[in-house]
Amino acid sequence: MPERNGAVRVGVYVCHCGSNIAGIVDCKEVAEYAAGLIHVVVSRDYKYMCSDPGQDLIRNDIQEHKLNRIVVAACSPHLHEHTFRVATANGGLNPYYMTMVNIREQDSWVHTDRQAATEKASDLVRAAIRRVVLQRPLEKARVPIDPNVLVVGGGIAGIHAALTLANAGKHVYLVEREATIGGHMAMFDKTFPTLDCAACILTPKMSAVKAHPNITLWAYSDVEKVDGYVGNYKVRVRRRTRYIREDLCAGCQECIEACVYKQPKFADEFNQGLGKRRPIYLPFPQAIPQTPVIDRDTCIEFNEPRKIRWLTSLSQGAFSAPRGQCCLSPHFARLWKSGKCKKTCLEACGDRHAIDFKLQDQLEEIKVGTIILATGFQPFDAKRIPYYGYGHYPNVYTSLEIERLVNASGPAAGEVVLRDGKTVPKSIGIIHCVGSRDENTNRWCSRVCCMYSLKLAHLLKEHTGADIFNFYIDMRTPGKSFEEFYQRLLSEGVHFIRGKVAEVTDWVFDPSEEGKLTLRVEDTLLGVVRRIPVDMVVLSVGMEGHQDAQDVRRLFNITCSTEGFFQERHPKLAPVNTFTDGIFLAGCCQGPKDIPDTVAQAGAAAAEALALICAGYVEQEPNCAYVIEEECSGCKTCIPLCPYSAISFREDNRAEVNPVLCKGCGTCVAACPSGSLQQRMFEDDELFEEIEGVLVHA
Amino acid sequence: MPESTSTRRITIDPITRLEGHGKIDIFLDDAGQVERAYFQVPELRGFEKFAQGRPAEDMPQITSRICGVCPTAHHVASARALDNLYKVTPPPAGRKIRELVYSTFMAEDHALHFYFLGGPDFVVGPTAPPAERNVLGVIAKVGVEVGKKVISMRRRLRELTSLAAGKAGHPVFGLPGGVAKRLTAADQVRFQTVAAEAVEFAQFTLEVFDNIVLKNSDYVNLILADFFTHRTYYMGLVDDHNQVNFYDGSLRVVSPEGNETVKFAPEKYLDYIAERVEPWSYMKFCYLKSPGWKGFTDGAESGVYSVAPLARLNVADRMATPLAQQAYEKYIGTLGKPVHHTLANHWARVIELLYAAERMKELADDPEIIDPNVRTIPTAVPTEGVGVVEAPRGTLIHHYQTDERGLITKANLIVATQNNAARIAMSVEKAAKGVLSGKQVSEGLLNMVEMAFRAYDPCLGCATHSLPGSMPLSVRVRGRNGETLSILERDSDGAIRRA
Amino acid sequence: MLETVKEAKNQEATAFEPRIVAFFCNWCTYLAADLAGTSRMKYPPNARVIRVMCSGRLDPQFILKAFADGADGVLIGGCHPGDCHYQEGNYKCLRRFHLLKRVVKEMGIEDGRFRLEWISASEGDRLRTVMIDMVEKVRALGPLHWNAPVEEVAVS
Amino acid sequence: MKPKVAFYWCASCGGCEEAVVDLAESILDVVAAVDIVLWPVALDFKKADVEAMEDGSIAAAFINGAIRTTEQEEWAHLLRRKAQTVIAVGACAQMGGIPGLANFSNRAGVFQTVYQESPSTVNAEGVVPETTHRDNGHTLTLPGFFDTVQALHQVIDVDYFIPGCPPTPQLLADAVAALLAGKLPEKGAVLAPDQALCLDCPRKDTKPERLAISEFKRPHEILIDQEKCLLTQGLLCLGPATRSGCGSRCIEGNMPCTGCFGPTSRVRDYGGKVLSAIASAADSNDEDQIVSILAGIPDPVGTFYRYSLPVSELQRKRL
Repeated sequence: MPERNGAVRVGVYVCHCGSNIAGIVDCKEVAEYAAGLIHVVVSRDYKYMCSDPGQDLIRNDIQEHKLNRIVVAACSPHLHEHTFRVATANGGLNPYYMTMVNIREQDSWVHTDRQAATEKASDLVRAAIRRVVLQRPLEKARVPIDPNVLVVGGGIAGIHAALTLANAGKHVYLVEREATIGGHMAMFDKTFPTLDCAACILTPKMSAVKAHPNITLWAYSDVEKVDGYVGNYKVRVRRRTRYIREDLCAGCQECIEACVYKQPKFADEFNQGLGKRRPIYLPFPQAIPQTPVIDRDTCIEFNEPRKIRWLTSLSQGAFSAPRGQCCLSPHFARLWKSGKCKKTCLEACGDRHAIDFKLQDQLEEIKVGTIILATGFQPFDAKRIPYYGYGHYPNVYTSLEIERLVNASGPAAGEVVLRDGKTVPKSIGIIHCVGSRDENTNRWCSRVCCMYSLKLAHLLKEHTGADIFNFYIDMRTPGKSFEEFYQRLLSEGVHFIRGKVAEVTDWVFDPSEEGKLTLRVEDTLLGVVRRIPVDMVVLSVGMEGHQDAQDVRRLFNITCSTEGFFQERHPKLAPVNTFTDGIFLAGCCQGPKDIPDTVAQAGAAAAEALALICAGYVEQEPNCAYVIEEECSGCKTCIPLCPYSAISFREDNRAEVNPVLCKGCGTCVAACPSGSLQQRMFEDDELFEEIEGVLVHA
Repeated sequence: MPESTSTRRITIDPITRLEGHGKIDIFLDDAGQVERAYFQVPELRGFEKFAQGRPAEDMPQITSRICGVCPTAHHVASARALDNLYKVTPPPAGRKIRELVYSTFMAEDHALHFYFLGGPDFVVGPTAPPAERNVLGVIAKVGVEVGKKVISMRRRLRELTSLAAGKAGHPVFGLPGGVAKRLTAADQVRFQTVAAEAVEFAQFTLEVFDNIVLKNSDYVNLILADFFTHRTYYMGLVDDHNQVNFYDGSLRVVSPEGNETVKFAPEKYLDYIAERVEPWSYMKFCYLKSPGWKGFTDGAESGVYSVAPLARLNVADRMATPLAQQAYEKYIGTLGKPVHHTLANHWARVIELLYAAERMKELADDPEIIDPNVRTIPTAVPTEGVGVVEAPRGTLIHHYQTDERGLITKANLIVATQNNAARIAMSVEKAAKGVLSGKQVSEGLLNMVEMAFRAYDPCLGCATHSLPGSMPLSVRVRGRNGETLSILERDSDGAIRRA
Repeated sequence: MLETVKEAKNQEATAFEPRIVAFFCNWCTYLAADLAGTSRMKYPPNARVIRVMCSGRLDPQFILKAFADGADGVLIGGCHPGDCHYQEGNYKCLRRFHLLKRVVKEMGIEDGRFRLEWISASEGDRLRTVMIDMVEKVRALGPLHWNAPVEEVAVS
Repeated sequence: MKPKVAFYWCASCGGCEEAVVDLAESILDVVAAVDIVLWPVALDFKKADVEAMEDGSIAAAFINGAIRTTEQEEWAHLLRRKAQTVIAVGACAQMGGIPGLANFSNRAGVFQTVYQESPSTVNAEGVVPETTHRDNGHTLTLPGFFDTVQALHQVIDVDYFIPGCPPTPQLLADAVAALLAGKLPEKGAVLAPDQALCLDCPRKDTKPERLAISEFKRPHEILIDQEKCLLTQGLLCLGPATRSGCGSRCIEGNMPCTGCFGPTSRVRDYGGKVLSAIASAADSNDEDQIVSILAGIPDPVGTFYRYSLPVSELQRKRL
């Protein structure tokens, strides 16, 4: 038998665990059997090995009998491996010179035949002895944690996580794709069930982010590259240029007024295309940062007017003004002959010189120890359900459009009128579960639609006094004072019809339907098919993962469910962790949830990050794979097998395992065709010995 | 390598030991006359068995392991069987590269035999001390320069094979429908250069044979000696014009009188050829179904037939290349036709060497040889296929049956030396009777017996799909009751010793 | 040598108890086995469990070695597809298993002797069922005893 | 006095001898440096002489071929006694080689196929070769034919191995040189590099870092790209698992490596290891798909154990 570290002296300890083991396994016999095996110097059986005297037994024998290997036959290693490693260490041995044999959970407790159970125990002990002889001394690796944190996404989740960490004194980089932070919450009018104004509770936090000394805010930016591992991530961020320097801009917005476009012409994204903006604009009045953006696609400085016309026709939300109207007045016709803009914005900015058309994107390289992903969701695209007529009938709206419509600072300044710009709807139908709980689109429940539909019903009634019909499949109000809110709506005289709307149509079957949109639905409570004519239809769209979720997943090397939501490490016990250490999830990127849950999760993610940062390092079980360098042929078989991208291919044509990234599954080791990859604690030769050990009768 | 595992084998009934890889037992009667001489082959590996279940396309590489002396013959025969199996025809370049490599191999192998194995008998002399009767002796006789020339010629021929076929020892280029690798213009130049030298070399070899053998009446008489003569049938591949062809064509059989008795497509071999098992040898003995097996005897009534150079020149009407044709005419002119003298194999072999070299040159000069289209992808569902080539030692037949996935269900291999097996056994016995009967056995006589089969260049590796190469010889002379009277063997120093 | 032959023969003569080597992954099946224990479930004692971190660590050499050293059956236990503690290790195991299964079968080892079972940490009962079933099936197949000496006759 | 050297062949094809002859010009140097006391293919010999020699009087015996018959076994034992160093030459001696594929069957199976079922064989009486046969009063003998093929080290203690089918002349020359210089490595070593073939593969740069195979191809099914890594073309190239030192000759021939050089020193069961690597590359996590992808490998045992069945963990098929 091969030996390392000179003569091998093994001590074997068979635990009775009171009668738990001794009741079925003849521990004495096992110990005596072991005593007769090669390399065994001491072999004892004892009542409770995990007790202090039991552990002392090991420690003393190590010193007295110069033992250099320990085998403990007792309970499951999941229970006491740590205990006996410590005991071994206390004896002055490397703790990894100890091997445990499970003769309780997997022997005495599951068998009844004393002789067979004893024989099994002996076999396992024999195998352990043969194995332990080959075991190597190992050290746990410690990985330091960089205290800086990256938060991706500036919605309420990202904002809350960033502030929590910043307040704890950690430096946070907050990266947002859009020109402003605030996310979807900033678009909402009120929040259920309390109906307090979304802006009123959100904008203070937004300003706090801007003001916070520990937060570096990069809006209008994208994460481009992520390298490294827990505690030591290297991240590259591209800061797209606004053509206005944030550091010089005072946020006076005079440049916007001064734009050569006297009237806003272009669909305004923040308002879901219901309003218009100029090429130079601020997404909304309380946007953070307060620096306007010059939109390359629509600014004359960068474009041929023809292109602009084309763009305006395209880029105006679902319902643009009649085609052609967007084309420019004779006054501008002169401008595009010159093909140049007068750059009135520059003049307006004056000697601040914040505006500069030559500005380029900026690349930032940062180092962080942990990352929180709060990239949010995308609303379901209502066009995917043609029979609801969104995009076809002007008076079919999405819930998000309504949020803007009823908002006082929205495009209609809170005046709810139809797209014709004057008619106030007298009847409104709200369809729940659009793109949720639907075999043809998304099967899951988006959790918030019922509640926000109720909220919109309330707001619309408040603004218009119209008859409101809610069409629902099931009414789901499982939250603090949610059900109460539902009851309140019932008392407000809003109609509720239980049934999935079959279609929205303008076909007239009855004079009462003239000039209206009719919803055809089976009222499952009455058991009749009904036709409800209304002026306005609201589609309560569900939540989806971002369409680029897979790219983001790859970027950060985490996993992603088929729905496009990021996978938490454990649905119950690790809901904000990912399979990649040091990367956490917050908010709707992990799954649909409302604002309170989002904020709670953001706090949890921040806490997880802080836990790592405060510890200062992570310790790793030394069971990682390693390449025997001079023997590797560079065949690359192992590289794609590693789920953690821990294996890299070096210039010198060899594979290399990053011990920090490696989680020790050993999949690559099993595959290495030249046996040049090995796994600590589970070396080939150790396992071969164990196999021989359990089979070969001594 | 795992360390030596303890053997799981128990041998019971330890059996009488044998000696060497070919064995001749000669039994004398009371009068000391040779009553019977047996030629045995004590080897077997069973390729037909473990071919079963293997993918057909692997057969060229698997069967080449039957013989490391003529791997290319098995490899190409197998590839041709695969063409037939998949009903696919290689594109011109594919076919030509195969024949080019094959000709290169034939030239190399014939040269090897003439100078290393068979040649010594003539070049050095049948009665010369055995220590000299080897390639070194040949070199001594023809001069070191020539010796170097021989060695380097062989080396360069094998390098060419490696170039086109991957390896000279166990090539990898053969696939159904063509070859795996195309030739570049540069490769072609290399082939052309060496081919030209090979032709010169072959002519030179012919001169050597001329000067040393034909100009020596002793040798000529030896060739013509009755105990080296058998009047059997002959078989070999010929092209449409009945010219010798190693790679392709029909199998032609001529009678002891030299008349064509049958000419058939290789696929039909089972209608004409059969094998017989003798309990005292692992090698099977081939014979013609008509007239059938009549024992170890020659003549028109016996199905015993012969293959290899002598036979090929007997079944063909002419050679396909000019220089070889000249040499052939001289050969026929001298010995008549058909030639029944076993030792004439050596002469025939040198003529074939010349043909191989010339053919090699023709193909190397063919512009089409570097066409990139070297393989046709098969589309047919495989069922059964037969492939035949003329190996240096004679007709080689590979026959496979497969399932629809192309996995071998049955393989049958008839190998050059097996075709000759019966005649070799006869030659040995006849030679033994001819030279030993009633005489005091001497080393010279002993070598005569040995020459009787060495002339066939028998490849027992092929014959039993086990062991190849020349035959180390030990002759055991036994009395009436089988008791051993004497065993004669040669020391490395050449002295005869009686055991 | 002949003794060992006799011994092997005697072994088979006496009542046959299958020797099964079980390779369990640390996070699912090994925990299931622990759970079966803590729940005091009962199953036959024929299996000898070898713990690896992930079924993906299983080198086909281990399985072949186990058979060669005399195992009558080999059982692999891993996490259910999608639940692997290491994301995809069990899929790698699955890929190797299917090819190895063919090899082992072609070498004359019956299907029932080599099994791959997905058993999660919570499925103590399933572990028990599998153990019972495997032992019964292998018992029915009889001894494999690959390492028992074979009498080989060289005469024809 | 020159060291005595013996060359012997067991169940082999003679390709290893050819490899010696392939030393070409430099063969004369070898002949000059040593005293060849035994070489069946090239020189006359007789067993009595070898038996007469003092034990250990031969410096080194180079033995190729597997052990298939009793006679080969006896020769192996004899040479082990007489030689200080025994070197197993070639895949057959090292691993059983292609003749080792006979371990799919046994003696009866081989005889049945060769002497009974062969379509060209006429043998109504069912004659088979016999180790001892009396033919009208003459007793003739043949060596016994074992059921199982074994590699040399399974029969006798072997000091070194030279891999390859056949080995390269270079490896042989190096071995002889090392022998003469007394520079042989530690016992049991394989006298060739200990890394896999990919290291010297002329196509290694064309292999992607993340190879995933969605369909296996058989060589005759596709036109093989002469530049690209063969595995990436879906062909079963065993290079990643196979010891280097062959000069990538098959790759140069535009055909995949079949593993004749055997495994590296870290691998016990060549087939098991190569199987693991190949299967891992199957590009699917769906069980049915995995099965159908792997079905593209028609003969796993015959392919992965092409040269090493007798030294595999299982060694032979159970009949």
